[in-house]
This record gives sequence, C-alpha cells and structure tokens, in this order.
Amino acid sequence: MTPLALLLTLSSVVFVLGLFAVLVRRNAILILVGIELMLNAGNLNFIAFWRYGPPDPELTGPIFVLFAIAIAAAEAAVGLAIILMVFRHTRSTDLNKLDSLHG
Amino acid sequence: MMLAAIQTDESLWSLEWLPRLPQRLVEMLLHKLGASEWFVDFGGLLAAAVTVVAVFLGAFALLSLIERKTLARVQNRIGPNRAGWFGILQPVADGIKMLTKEDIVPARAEKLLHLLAPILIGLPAILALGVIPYGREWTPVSLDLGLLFFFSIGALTEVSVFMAGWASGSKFPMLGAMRAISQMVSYELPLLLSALGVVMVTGSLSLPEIVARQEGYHLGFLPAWNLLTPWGLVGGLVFFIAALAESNRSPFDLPEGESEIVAGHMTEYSGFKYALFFMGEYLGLFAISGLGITLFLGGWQAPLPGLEFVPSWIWFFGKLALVIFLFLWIRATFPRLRIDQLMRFAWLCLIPMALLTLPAAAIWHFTGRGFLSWVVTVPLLMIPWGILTVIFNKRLAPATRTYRFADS
Amino acid sequence: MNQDKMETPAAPARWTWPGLGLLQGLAVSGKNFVQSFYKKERMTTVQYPEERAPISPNFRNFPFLCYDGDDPKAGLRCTACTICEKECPPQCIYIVLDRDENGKSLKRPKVFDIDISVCMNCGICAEVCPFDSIYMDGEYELSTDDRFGGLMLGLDRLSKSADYHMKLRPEQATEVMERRKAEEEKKAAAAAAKAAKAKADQEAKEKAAAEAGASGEKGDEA
Amino acid sequence: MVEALHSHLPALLWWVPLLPLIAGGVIAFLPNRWGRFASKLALAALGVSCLISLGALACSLAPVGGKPLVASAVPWFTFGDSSVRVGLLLDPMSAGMGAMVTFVALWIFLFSVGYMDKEVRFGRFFGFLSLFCGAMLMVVYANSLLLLFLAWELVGLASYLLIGFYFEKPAAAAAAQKAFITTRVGDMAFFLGMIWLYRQTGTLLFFDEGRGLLESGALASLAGATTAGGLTVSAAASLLLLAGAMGKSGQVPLHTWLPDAMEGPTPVSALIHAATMVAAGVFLVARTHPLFAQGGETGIALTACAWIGAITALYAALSAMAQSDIKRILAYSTVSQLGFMMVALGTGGVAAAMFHLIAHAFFKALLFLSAGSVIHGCHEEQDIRNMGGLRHAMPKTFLAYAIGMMALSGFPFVFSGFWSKEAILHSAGHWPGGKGPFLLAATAALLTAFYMTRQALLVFFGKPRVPGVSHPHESPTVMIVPLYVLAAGAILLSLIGTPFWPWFEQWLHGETASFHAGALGEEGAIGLLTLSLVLVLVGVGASSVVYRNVSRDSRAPDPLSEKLGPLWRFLERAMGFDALYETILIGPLSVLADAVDALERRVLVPLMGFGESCAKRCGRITDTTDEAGLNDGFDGLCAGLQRRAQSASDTQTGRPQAYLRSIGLGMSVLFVLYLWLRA
Amino acid sequence: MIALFLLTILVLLAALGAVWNARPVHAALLLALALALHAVLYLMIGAHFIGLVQFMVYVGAVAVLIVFSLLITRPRDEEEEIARRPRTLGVGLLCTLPVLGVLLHAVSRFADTGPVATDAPAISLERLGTILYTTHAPAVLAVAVLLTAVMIGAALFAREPGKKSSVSPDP
Repeated sequence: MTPLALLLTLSSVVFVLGLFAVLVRRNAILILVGIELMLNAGNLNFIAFWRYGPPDPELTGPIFVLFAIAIAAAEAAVGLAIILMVFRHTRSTDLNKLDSLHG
Repeated sequence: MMLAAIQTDESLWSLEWLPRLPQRLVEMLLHKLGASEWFVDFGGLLAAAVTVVAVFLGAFALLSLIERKTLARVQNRIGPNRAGWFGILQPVADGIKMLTKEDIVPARAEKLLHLLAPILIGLPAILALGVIPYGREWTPVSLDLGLLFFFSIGALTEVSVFMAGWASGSKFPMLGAMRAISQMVSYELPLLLSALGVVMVTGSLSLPEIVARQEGYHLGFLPAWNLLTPWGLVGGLVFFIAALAESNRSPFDLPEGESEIVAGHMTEYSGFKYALFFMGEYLGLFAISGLGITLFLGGWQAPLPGLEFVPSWIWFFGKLALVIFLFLWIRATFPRLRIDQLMRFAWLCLIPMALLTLPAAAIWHFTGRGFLSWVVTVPLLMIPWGILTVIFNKRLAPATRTYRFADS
Repeated sequence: MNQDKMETPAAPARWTWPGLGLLQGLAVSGKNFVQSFYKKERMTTVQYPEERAPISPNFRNFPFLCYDGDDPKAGLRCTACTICEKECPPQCIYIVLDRDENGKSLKRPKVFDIDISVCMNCGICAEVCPFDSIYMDGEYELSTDDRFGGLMLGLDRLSKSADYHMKLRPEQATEVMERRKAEEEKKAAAAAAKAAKAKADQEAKEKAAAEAGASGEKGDEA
Repeated sequence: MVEALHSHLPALLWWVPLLPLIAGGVIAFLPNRWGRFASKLALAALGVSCLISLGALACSLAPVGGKPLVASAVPWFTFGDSSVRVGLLLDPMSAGMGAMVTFVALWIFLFSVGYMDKEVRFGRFFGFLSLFCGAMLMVVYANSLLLLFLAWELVGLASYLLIGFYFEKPAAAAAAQKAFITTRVGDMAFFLGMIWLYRQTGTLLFFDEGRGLLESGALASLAGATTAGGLTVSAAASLLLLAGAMGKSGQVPLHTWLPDAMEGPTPVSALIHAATMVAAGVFLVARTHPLFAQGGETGIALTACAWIGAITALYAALSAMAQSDIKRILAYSTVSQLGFMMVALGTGGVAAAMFHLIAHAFFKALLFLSAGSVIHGCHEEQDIRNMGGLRHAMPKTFLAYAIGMMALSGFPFVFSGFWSKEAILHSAGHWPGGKGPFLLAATAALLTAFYMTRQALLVFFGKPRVPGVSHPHESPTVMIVPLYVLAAGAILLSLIGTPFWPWFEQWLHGETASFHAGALGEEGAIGLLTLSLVLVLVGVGASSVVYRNVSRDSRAPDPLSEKLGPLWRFLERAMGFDALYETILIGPLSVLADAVDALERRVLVPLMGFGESCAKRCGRITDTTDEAGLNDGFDGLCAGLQRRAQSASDTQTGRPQAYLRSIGLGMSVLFVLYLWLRA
Repeated sequence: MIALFLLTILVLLAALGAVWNARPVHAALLLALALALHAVLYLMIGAHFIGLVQFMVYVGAVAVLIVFSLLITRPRDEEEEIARRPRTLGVGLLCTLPVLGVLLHAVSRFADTGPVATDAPAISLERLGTILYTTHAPAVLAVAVLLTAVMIGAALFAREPGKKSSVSPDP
C-alpha cells in the first residue's frame, strides 16, 4: 500500500461521502458541506500526485489547488448568499420545497 | 557543562544565549542519557516551547496586574496594592480565585463543545507565540512561512469564539459570538493587508528575515524600522488598530461589552474556563503585538547605533512593554464603539488605507527608498487620508441638537 | 414653540485635523497617568483600614446615649422620658423605665434598645431630646454577622462618654457643655439662693429662737 | 525669411486651401445670430491663407528653371495594391494665380461685409464664400488631376449655392440650377478625359519625379497611342478637358448659365463670375497646356481651343452691346474676355493668357464691385436705362468704375488691360494656324470698347432719367476701399506685362527677368500697338456718337436699336441660345418624361391589378382544403403526442436531488456495462 | 507512513460525521475539523504553503460562513431527519456506491505503475510566486476579478430588499 494509493483511496472515499451528502441531505447548507468535501477530495488528489507522482518543476498541482481553494471560497460565499435569500423568501432551507421548476 | 550549554559565538556577556539556555540544557541532558537523535530534537523543542509558555504566562500574570495598575493610575487611583508588596501577588490571588470558583456548565450547553472552546482559544495564541523572533539568536520555531502560519492560526480563534458562543446555548453568548466574529472577520482584512506591505518590501514571509531586513540606521541615528517609512507608518497604524480589534480590546471590546451583553461569548463560563479565555485573550494580545513589533518596530533591532551590546531580546521585550502600555493607555481613554461605527470604520477607512500602503510601499521601494521616495509616497498617502477623514467628519459629525420646545 | 428656529441648518462641522480628537483624549489620560505619580493632590485614595478619612462634623450615623463622668450607668443623662421613642418616625427605639423595688421611677432607662437595621439616622430623636442625652454618632463600622441580635444595640453599646461626644463633634459638644454648665450654675445659684434664703430664715428663726431663748434666757436669765 | 519659409513650405502650402474650407465648415455650424463672427472668421482664414500664398509667391520669385518648386504627393486612399496619391504643386503659374485669387477674394470679402450687412443670412453667405475660396485655391495648387477635379466640383457646388443665395426668388433658384447643370455637362467631359488619362498613363499626378502626367515620359506615351478615329489619345483627352473648361468658363455652347448667374448677390458675381471660378477653365487648359501642345502648334486641340475662344469672344461682345441690365453687360463682357484667353491659349500664348486672366480678374472684379455699389446706392435698381448722371451723386464709385472701364476696354499704356489684350493679339497674329481667330479677336476688342463706353455714358453721364431712382447715396467706406485697391491693382499690373519688360512671361517660363529695349524693333510690334490703339479709339468714338444725347427718356428705345432693328432684338436675346436650348434639349426631354409617365399609368397599373386578383383566388382554395382535410387529422396526432409528453415531463419533479440521483443510477448502469464489456 | 494512515482514519471519521450527523451545526463543525485535518495532511506531505492557505481559507472563512448561515436559518428538523434515515441511506448508497466502485477501480489499476518520489520536493515560496505571476498571471487576475465580483454580489444578495443601508446614521 504505497502512500500515493492510500491518499488516492482516501480522496475517493471523501469524494463519495461528499456526493452522498449532496444526494441525501435536505438542508441546502449541508449540501454545501457535501460540495466542500468533494472539492477538498479533488485538491487532495492534486497534492498527492504532486508529492508522490512524477516530479513537476512547474508546480502545476499546487497552483491548481491554490486556485481551487480561492474559487471554492467564492463559490461557498455566493452559494450561502443565495441560500439566505431563498430562506428569506420561503422561510425554509429545505431543498424539496423549492421544486417550482417542475415539468 | 554550563559553558558548553552556552557555546554561542558571541561574548559571554552579551547574554544572547540566555533565552536558549533551558533548551540547550535539556538537549545536553538527553544527549547525555543517550536518547535517539529525533528524541533529542523533540526534547529540545519541547523545552523551547515550555520556556515560551513560561515566559508569556509570567508576562500574562504581570500584565493582568499592570493593566489594573495603569488603569487605576490614569483614573488617579492606586490600583491593587493589597495582595503582596505593591500588589505584586495580585495575579496569584486572581489565579487562586479562578481555580477555586465553581465551574458551572449550563444545562442546555453542548458539553463537549463547551469544554473545547476555551482550549481552542488559547491554542492559536500559544502557537503564534512560537513563531515570533524574540532575539538575534532566539526564534523558538523559525518557519520560512512564519507570517502565513501566524495568520492562518489566527483564523482558528473565530471558530473557537463561535463554538464558545453557540455551545453555551443561551441568547447572550450567541449574540456576543456573532458580534465578535463579524468584528474579527472584518478586521482581519486590514490586518493582513497592512502586513502585506511589509512582506512586499522584505520579499519573504519568514519573520526572522523581516527583522534582519530592518537592520541598519539612516542618517546615523534613525533606525531602519518599517515604522519610520511613510507606508510603514500608515501600515503600522492600521495594523495596530486592527490588532486592537482582533483581540477585542478597548474601543472595540463590543463583543464582551459588559454593559450590554454581560461578557459576550464568555458569559456562561466560570472558574478555570473563564481564566483560560482571559489567558487566551492576553496571549493573543502578546502574539499580535509581538508580530506588530517584528513587522514594524524592527523586532529585536536596537533603536540607536551604539546600543548593539545590549542583548537583543531585551529590546524586543522593551518594545513589547511599550506597545502593551499603548494598548492599556488606549483602553483607559476611549469609549466603546457601536457595532455599525465599528464596521463602517473597518470597511470605509482601514481597508482603503491598508490597500493604499501597498502601492505606496512599491513606489517607495522602487524609487530607491531615499529622500525622493519620501517626497513621492507621503502625498500619495496623506491626500486620501485627508479626504477619508473629511468624508468621515462631514458624514458622521453629530447633527446639532434641535429642541422641540426650548429655543436652541 | 419657535417653529422657525427649528429649521436652522446644523452648524457646519468645524474642520479639525483628522485624528486630533483621539490624541487630545490620550494626552489628557496620559497627563493624569504621569501626574498621579508626583502630584500629591491628585492621589486622594485613603488606604482604608490603615488610614481613615476624618468624618465631617455634621456627618450623622446611628444615635448614641451620652453620659457624664466616667460611670455609664450613673452619669447617663437619659431620663427615659420616651419623647424620642414617640417622635422616632420608623419607631425603632424601645425604652423601658427603670423602677426601684416599690415601683417608684428611678428616672433612668432600664432597657434602651435601638434597632439600627430600621433606624434611618434622621436625627429627630437628637433634636427632640430635652435632656441632651441622645446624639447622632459618627461611627460607621457597624457590620456584624449576627443577623438577629447583632443589629439591636442595647444600653451597653449605645452609651458613650461626654468627652467622646466632645471629641466627635467639638463645637456641638462644647455648646451643650456650656449650656449645661450654665444651667448647673443657675441651678446652683438658685439652690444657693434658696439655701441662703433657707439659711437666713433659719438664722432669723434661730435669732428669734435665740431672742426667745435669750428672752427666754433673758427671760430665764432675765 | 524666405529661406525659413522655403524649408517647411510643402506643409504650410496645404493650409492655404484648407483654412478657408475649415472656416466655411465651422461657419456652417454657427447660428445665424453669429453672422458678424462668421464674417470675421472667414476674413481671418482668408487673410492667413493670403499671407501664406504671398509668401509662396515670394519663394517662387527666384527663378528655378521651369522645375516646380514644390510637388508633394500624399497617399490618399489605397484600393488593392495601387494607391491614389494627391498633392499640391507650387510653380510660378500656380503661385501667381493663388496670390491673385486670395488677394482679390480678400478685398471682395471686405466689400461684401458692407454690401450684405442688411442681409438676414449674413453668416451663411460668408460660409459659402470661404467654401468657394478654399475650393478655388485647391484647384489652383492641385498637383493631381483628381484633386483638381474634386475641387472643380466643389467650386461648381459653391457657385450653385451662391447664385441661388436668394433662393426664395424663383429666378435665382432656376439660375442656380441652370448653372449647375450646364457646368455639369462640361464636367462630364472633363471626367471622361481624366479617366482616359489615368487608364493610359496610370497616374493622375502632374509632376511626380518624372512619372507625372505633364512630364515627358507620360506625354510621349499619350502622344504615341492613337484611338479609333486616328486621333492621338493626348489630343482626344485634351479635347475632353477643353470641353470641361468650356463648361466652367462659359465658352459658347455652354455659356448660357453665366448671364443668368447674375441673380446672385454682386460680390458673388464679382468674385466668381469675374475673377476666379470662370478663370478655372482657363487655368485648367493653361495647366495642362503641354498635353494640348502634343499635337503641335496647329494640332487639333489647340486649333479647337483658339477657334472656340474667338467665336465666344465675338458672340459675347455682340450680345453685350444689346443688354440693358448693368450686370448682364459685365457678364457678357466676362464671357468675351474668356474667349480672348482661350484664343491666347489656342495660339500658344500661355503667358499672355495667364497675364490677361490676372489683369481681367482685377478690373472685372472692380467693375462688378462698382456696379454693386451703384446698385446699392440706387436702392437695388439694376436697369441702366433708369439710371444716369450718377457721377455727381457717387463720385468715388464713378472714378473706380472709370478706371475699370478703361482697363477693360484697353485704354493705352497706363492700363494692364491694354497690354494683356495686345499680347493676346500679338500671339494670335503670329499663330501659324491662320488669321481667323486674330480677326475675330480684333473685332471683339473693338466691340468691347463700344459697349463699355455705352454703359459708362448711360449710367454715369447725362441727367438722372428716372425720378424713381431718388437721390442715390454714396456707398460707405468699407465698400469704397476695396474698389480703390483693385483699381490700383488694375493699373500696377501693367508694369509687369509690357513687351519692354515682359517680367511676367519670363517668370512663368522660369527665366530670369531681363529688360530688352529692342522690343519695339521686332517686326510688326509697332503695327500691332497702333492697331489695338485704333480699335479702342474707334470703339469709344462710335459709342459716344450713338449715345450722344444720353438724357433721353428711359422708355425711349435704345438709339442703336433704331438702326439695327430686328438684329438688335436678336442680340438682346443673346442670339436666342436660350430659346435654342429650350427647343432642342428641354422640349424632347419633357416629351419623353410625359411618355414614360403615361406608359406607367395606363399599362403597368392594370397589369398589377390582374396579378392581385388571381393571388386572392388561389388563397381561398388552399384555405378550404386546409380547413377540411388537414386540421382535424393533425389535431388528433397532436393530442396523442401531448399525452405521452405529459407523462415524460412528470419525471421532471423539479427537485435537484432527484436529478442527481438519476445521474448516479445512470452512472451505476454504465459502470456495470463497462465491467461486463471489459471482462 | 503510519502517521499518514492514522490521519486518513481521522479524516474519514470527520467526513463521515459531517455527512451523517443529524444536528446541522455539529455537521458543520465536523466539516471544519475535516478541512483542518486535510490541512494537516498537506503539511505532513510537505506542501506547507498550500496547507496553511487551506487552513486559513477553509477553517477561518468557509466553515465560519457555513456555521453563520446555519445560525441564521436555524434548521429544526433533526427528528424528521432521523426518521427518514433508513430510506435515504438506501437511495444514497444505491447512487453513490457505483461511483466509489469506479474510483477505487481506477486507483487500484493505477497504483502499481509510475515512479515514486521519495523526498518531498519542497515548494519554495519565490518559485511559487514567480510561476504564479508569470505563467499564470491571467488566471490570477481572473480569480481576483471573480472574488471581487463575488464579494459585491454576496453583499447585494444579502441586502434587505428596499431598505437602503444608509451610511450616515439618519438623525
């Protein structure tokens, strides 16, 4: 079990947990929690490959992770702002109540 | 064995070696006991950590006394002089009181989080203290990402404040936590930005490097500290004000505004946990002012050319005393700010000025740091500051009171 | 109501150096801090238990009973006339007249209690007391841990010597003393006069008797 | 100072035409209220360009040996790989002409400030004037035929605008249109000539370091090529250019617009129809003279030019005699003088033609302006039969008019008109191509003297005939000063043109001016001088005899008309050219227009009607079939589809998580498939 | 290697808690813990800069943000959440397990190949900085613009509709 394999399994499991949260949770904010987990899993992969994978002088892995972190923060901010606006409108963050876009 | 422990290259009398003494002793001991290599290092680091904590706990105790003494003096009182000679044992008395007080945990509190919060408050402060270079030879842990480490650890305080507020279950801590976090978040920005100026000029994030870069003297007697440069002055001012807000002190101590919401997020704590909160706050104060000193006041650099022979850590702690005294002085004079004034001050005044220091520093750096750069950067900073204050004065000036019945 | 004056525009905020107010504030507190170290008149703290601030003459706390001479029971001026008991607004004074074995009033209180938890130190008892016996005391260290009896001051605690009174409130005490001395002398004089007169009568009587005697003697001598 | 100017002359030269143009443009935007400012702006612009052109003139004084002083070429626009270049040219001819145009225009501007001050559209007038001056200067200094043609059109536009300045008067509007269209006919020929030259030589620049049109290489190629009729290309092109010049300068077939152009205000007639615009045609021919001369002295181009000039001169002189409007006389006299210049060009006297052109500009402008101040004085009265005896009422105007009249009719020795006309007769006389043009020119010269004296007598001498023209008043000084300046010009110019010191001619050919006393010695010179002298005297004498009792009643017929009778009326209607054109041109055209209109109304409209009706009928057919057959069937189909769609849309529950789960399910099916396939 | 293994266990536990915990605030705090552990993982691996930035951004800002919004919306439905647990678990697993299958399959197939670098190639700050601002300068600018837009956007979203947040305290 090389450290790289260990990290990759960890990141895939965390990714799946995140996906599970997104699919199962009814509260919109906790879905955001799921999304954060999935993003972090992705970052972990990058760093794992940067560290244990083939050497890359251009540091593309860490740079990508930096950008991913920045954008994840932005995404979380906007997501929460929207959720709060929806909450102010419908007094609830339960996702299933927001199904007016049905067929 | 003692001499061996000291073995510094400088002369014996420079006392530079003093702070490192315990760490050296432990390493020697472990070495003697034939411990494995990494265990020796680990022991050494542990010793360093213990010295740092010991020094700053002592300082914390001293500070709690000095704070009450200075506040008293400002109000023409004498301050605690009962416990011990001139009140010296007052901190011990407080400590005993805190310990003996009954540690009440509210029924609706989240037991685990309620306990975890005070620990998490103290943790970042101590970690931060580990990074600051105290003397020419003594930086407990010299990281090349020292500054970044300091600020990321600082981010932990917000989570712990929230935990303290939320875990207590009742309304007042919740409100206090909300206010504290919003204040801390909006004041972290100017703190970071003003520090950025220094990073940009020195070119590295490691604190010892920043201090080393402030070596030397201009015109013979002016030390080359960052504070004595135009952008450094404004950056330092912003840093100092943001530091005040970060550590919830004096004009910004809204979160635990005694008069309104009892003790903010610390309401439901008593006894030792309350003491932990205080320790956390004061250590945070030490850490942030230590950082301020390294960034702007030239860390352990001597103020005047002739004074190099004095051990460098003396300068550091001297300046620390000075800065802390300034904190106390401000606490003694200024009234508390309202939440909206506090927010507006951060977003409309501090952040623009902090942002301004960056180009000013760049220009200052690229115009050769000499007289010309002064001439260029000073107006660049003064004019917006003038405009900002004019706006502030005009917009926030209290309207003269108009009476409905009495003729004004 | 001056309606027109209301609309006067707010006085334009005078332009001051930005941040000057803060510095002035610091300057004031700094001055206080520095001067507190060398300016005596600034440091007014009194280290209480060791030093005590002198109380001002017309400070009044709970009342005390005054006695002349040095024997509290004998020299007690109070004659248990219970005027103070009746006048006391919160009725916190309780007096029992001292009677000898056959019920004759001895004109002094057997029991004189003041419940200081009720007394509001209004000083009316001192005003109304005809016998200059009850005055307001200056002592303030009356805390006690006995909630029940501790706050009921009996005769033993209340009675204090006249020279304590003199020490407590010199001019009031002296004025009282002079008044009393004057009365004393007047009484003495009156007594003396009465005595003299009695003596004179007696002498007249004796003389008469003597005369009678003399007459008698004279008579009998004669 | 000259050397300093010399160095950045090419750039400065551009400003000469551009400044008036810019001023014109700016004035166009100014509201009428700002009339005064507009006039000052126009004057200032023209003054500066006049200074520059005088400076250019000073530079070109030093003889440069025939090579042009400045021949700049700036790429204007490129299409494909070839690019069209335009530029300015400064050589003695254009310098002289430019200086003359700006100088005369400047004084005419000053005059019109006084003349037009009551005019409500004061600013507009000066806008058009400066536009015209800019265009004219562009024509003068142009180094490329294309630029010249462009300015040519601009000049035509300006003249249209200025003639039709009082557009509320229908006559003025019609005159403006007539001027524009007739010059347009000439310009069409000019355009064709230009295109032909461009196709042949590939360039339109006159002087372009050897490759230019007027340089030997191009000329040779032009002369070499021959067209269908055996005519060399250069001859054909120059004939076309000549036609363009005839249109613009009012030669015989295309001259009818010039007399009618008198409808415009007098300064306009003075500037445009006396000095500058009409001279543009002559200038064009003078500029492209090397092209004309390719066919040799008696080549087809030059002979045509000479004969047309001669015929026009005689014709215009005759018709001028019979005119009664003070300005129409001057108009016809301009046409005849232009005829003279054409004769000079035809017979090879380019220098004589140019000298006569410049001189004519001065005294004809002088005559027009004095006529203007007469009209101004007589409160807009233009018919000379109603005037008379004005020399007492308007002494200053009379003096200026007299100088102008004497210069025009060629009084000897003192006046430039005499010398220029003598030079023309001289070159006409020596023309190898025959004596015809010489004879016609001579008679025209005689008649010129005749009608000018007639006009002078009728207007200024005798007693005021019509009481209506009540007490004429003298014009204000702002109008008198230009008159005297022009009069001085008319006199002083004679100094540079006498045979004894032909400075102008030598300057034009780039030789150094030299004084040769033996001019009189040349054979025939004396004879020529005496001839022209005699002509003038005979003209004046005959006229004074015919009109000796000038104070007769204005309604009485003209004395000459009694003698000539029907011939007089024929001359009065300018030999009926207008009627001629009316019949041969306008008549057939209007007939054609009526025919087309009738065709359209009677034939096309019914045709359209038929088409519309059959469209309506087939519309009804399709509607019925559609209604019955297709709809019901189609509706059934739609209903079925909709039901199925409804069931499909139910799956879209709107809940995002449901969608994500279905994705997850799909993923699992895919994964299973993937494993099964790979195994 | 052992430390790494230990840390993965911790991260998994924290993530599981964040996903499965009934009480929302606990879930959020566990998320903060998971992200912190991720940061520690990066530090251990040797990406110091990334670790510290991750710690600062996620634990400092995002976790606090999530927790804050939880406070404001104060979800109440723990009981109901627990009630519908069995059904959601089934559906959730059904949809996510294949994804896990694919990922693990890919990891297993990959694990055996590729050179394994032993010592951690340190990220030197200058190197990172230069790369960031030379080759990736446009990306950095784009992200900067994005972040400002987000800040302004979020502020606008959060503003009470209609109520103008007047800067000067109206008298």
